[in-house]
Amino acid sequence: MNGPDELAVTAHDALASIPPQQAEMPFAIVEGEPVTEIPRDLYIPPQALEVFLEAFEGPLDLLLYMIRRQNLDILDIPIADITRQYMEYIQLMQELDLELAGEYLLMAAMLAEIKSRMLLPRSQEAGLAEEADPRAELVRRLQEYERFKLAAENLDQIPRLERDLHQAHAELAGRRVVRLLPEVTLQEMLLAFKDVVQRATMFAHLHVAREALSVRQRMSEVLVALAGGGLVEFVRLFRAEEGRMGVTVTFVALLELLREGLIEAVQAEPYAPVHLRRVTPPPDAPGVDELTVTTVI
Amino acid sequence: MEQKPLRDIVEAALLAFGQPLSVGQLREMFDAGERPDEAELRAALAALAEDCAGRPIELVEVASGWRLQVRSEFALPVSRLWQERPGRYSRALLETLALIAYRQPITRGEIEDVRGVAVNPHIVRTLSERGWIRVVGHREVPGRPELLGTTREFLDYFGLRGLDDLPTLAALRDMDHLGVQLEFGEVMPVVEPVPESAPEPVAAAEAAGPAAG
Amino acid sequence: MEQKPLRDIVEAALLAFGQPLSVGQLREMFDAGERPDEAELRAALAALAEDCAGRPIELVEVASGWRLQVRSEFALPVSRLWQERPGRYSRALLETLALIAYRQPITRGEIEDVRGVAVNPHIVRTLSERGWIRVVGHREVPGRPELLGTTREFLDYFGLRGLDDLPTLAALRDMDHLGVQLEFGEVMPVVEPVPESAPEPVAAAEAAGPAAG
Repeated sequence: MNGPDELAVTAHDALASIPPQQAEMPFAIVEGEPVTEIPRDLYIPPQALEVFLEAFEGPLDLLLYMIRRQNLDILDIPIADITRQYMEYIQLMQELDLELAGEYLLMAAMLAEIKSRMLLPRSQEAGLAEEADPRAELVRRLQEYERFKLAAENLDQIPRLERDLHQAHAELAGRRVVRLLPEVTLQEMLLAFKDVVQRATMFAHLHVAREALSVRQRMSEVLVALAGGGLVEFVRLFRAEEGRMGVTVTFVALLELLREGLIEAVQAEPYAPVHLRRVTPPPDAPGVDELTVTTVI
Repeated sequence: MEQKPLRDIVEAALLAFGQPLSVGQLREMFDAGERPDEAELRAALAALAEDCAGRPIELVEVASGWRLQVRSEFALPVSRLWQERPGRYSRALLETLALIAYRQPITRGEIEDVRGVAVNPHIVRTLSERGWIRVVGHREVPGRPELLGTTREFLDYFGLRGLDDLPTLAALRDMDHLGVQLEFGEVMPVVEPVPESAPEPVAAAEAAGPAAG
Repeated sequence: MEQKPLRDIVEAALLAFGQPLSVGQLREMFDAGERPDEAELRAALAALAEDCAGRPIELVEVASGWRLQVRSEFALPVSRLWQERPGRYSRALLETLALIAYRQPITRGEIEDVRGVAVNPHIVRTLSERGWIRVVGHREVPGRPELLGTTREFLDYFGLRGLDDLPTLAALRDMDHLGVQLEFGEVMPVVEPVPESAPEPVAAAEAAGPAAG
C-alpha cells in the first residue's frame, strides 16, 4: 500500500483540492516538478499523465472528475462532449503505451453507444410512454459510485485507533490466575438424582429409603460431632432451640447410627449419664482411626 | 478485602484489560453474591466518564463495550512513540471497505459493479487480515460467491457502536429531475454541449462536496 | 496545536503505550525545538505520580522506565477478566453428589451399588475441593470405608436451609411437576417468606441465580 499507491493518493489529493478555476496551481507533482496544466486542454506531460491516471480508481472516477471539473450537472451530462474528451484520454493513453485496464475501454464503448442513441430522433408522441433517457444508466452508476467515493472519504475522516486514538492500557500489578468453577443448578442435580434412582430401580435392589432427609443430615452432623473419638455426653447432642421436632430428628439419627453400628452408647451404671462415641476400629484395621474431617459445621 | 468503589474497579478493569469490555463482562468480575446490577454498573461508568473530563483519556462506548482511550488531541505526540507510522489507506481500500460496510452482505462482483473496476485481491486480504471484514456466507447463485461483511473489530477500530453510527450515505438525486429536464429537451437540444462557463448552481454545490473532503 | 500540559502528555503516552517508557523515550515525542529537558520531564512525572493518589493506578519506575500500572489492590476482581469459561460438571459427578446428598452418610461402595459403576476418585476429589462434601466418618466394616456427607457450603450454594428443602423422592418421581415448580420459583420474589411446607420455590429461585450468570 506504499510506494506507487502513496504517490497516486498524493496526486489525487492535489487534484481534489484545487478549485476548478485556479489553473496556475499545480495539480500534481511529477519528479519534483509541479504540473500546472489541467487535463481539460489535453496537453499533459507524459509522466504527469501516468501519475494522473493512476490517481483514478477506474473509468467512473475519471468521468466523475471530468464532470466535476467542468461544473457539469451529473443529471444532464453533455454526452457528446464528454465522450470526445474521454476518447482523447484513451487515445493518449494508448499512444503512451500505458497499460490500459479493460474497464476503460468498456466505458468508451458505453459512451459511444449512449451518444449514438442520443442522436436518434426522439419519439414524436411526447407525453405518451416516456422514453428512457439513454444516459440514465450511466447517470445512475456515476451517482452510485460518487456516493461511495464520498463514503470512503468520510470513513477516512472518522477518528480511528492508532492514527487518532489510542487504547488506554495499564499493566495490572500482581495479576493472579483465577479459575472459575462450574456452576450447577439445583434442578440439574435433581434430574441427575431422578435418573440414578430410576436406573437403580431397574437394578431391582433399590434401597433408597423414605427417611426424612433431616435425619440423614443429622446423622452426618453427629458423626462430625463425635469426630474427636472421645465420649460425648448424650444430652449435648440435642439443642433445645430446635424444639421437639429437632429433638426427635436427632434421636432418630442416633438410633439409625447405632443400628448401622457407626456409634455406640456407653453408660457407666444405671441412671448415669449416657455417653456416645464412634465405634472403635477393629484391632486389625489400619492404624489410623482419625477422621479426615477438615470442615466443621 | 476492603470494598473498593465500583467506579474505581471499572477504571482498573478497563485499563488492565486494554480492550473494550461490555457491561456483562464487567459484571462477571464479581461473585454472584456481590455482583452489581446493570444500573449500578452504568452509573459507575457515567461517573467514570465524568471524571475523565480534564484528563487526557475519555470513556467511549464502541461495538464490543466500553473503552478508555487517549483523546485524539494527544495523537500527535503520542503516535511518535512508535517507530512505524500508522498506515494511510488507499482510496481503493477505503472505497472497498465503505461498500462492504454500507452494503453488506455484498459480493466482490457487486463491489465491482459500483466501483467500475475489478476488486484487488490484495485489498480484500488486507481487510481480512486486519480483522475488519469476513466472509459471512455465500450468495446462492452460480459460483456461490462469497458474501462479505464487516466485523465488530471494524466498528471498534473506528469507534462506532454499530453500523448505524456510520456517517449517512449521500442521497441519490431523483431521476425524475432528469425527466423534467428531458421535457425541456425539445427547446434546448440535449446533444449540444452545455457552456462550461455557466454551471448550474446545484451542480456547483455538489462539486464543492467532494473537493472539500 | 494548542499546548497541552506536559503532565497530561506524559500520562497520555504511558497509557497509550501500556509499557514502561524511559525519560529519553518520552522526550523523543517532541520536536527538537519544543523538547522538554530532563528536569521538566521528571517534574511532570512527579506531578503525575501525585495525581494518582486516590486513583486506581499508580506511577512506578521499573528497569526500563516509568509505567502506569493498575494498583495490586484491584488484582482480585480484575484478574477475573481473564479467567476461562468454566466447564460443566459431568453427569457422573452430579449423580454422585445427589446420592451423597440424599443418602448420607454413604460410602463409595454404596454409591457404586446404586449407580452400577465404580466411583471415579477424581469426582470425589473435585466435590471435596469444592467444599460440597466431606468425610464424616468410617463404616466399621473391613476396609473401614469412608462415609461421605454434604457440608454447610453445599446447602448454601444451592440455597437450601437444610436437606429437608430438597424435594422428596415422591416429588422427584414427577419431574415435570418439579420443573414447573422450579420455573415458577424464578418469578417468585425471594424475599417473600415461604411456608415451610413448600420449600422448593426458594431453593429454585436461588439456584437460578448462578445458572443465569
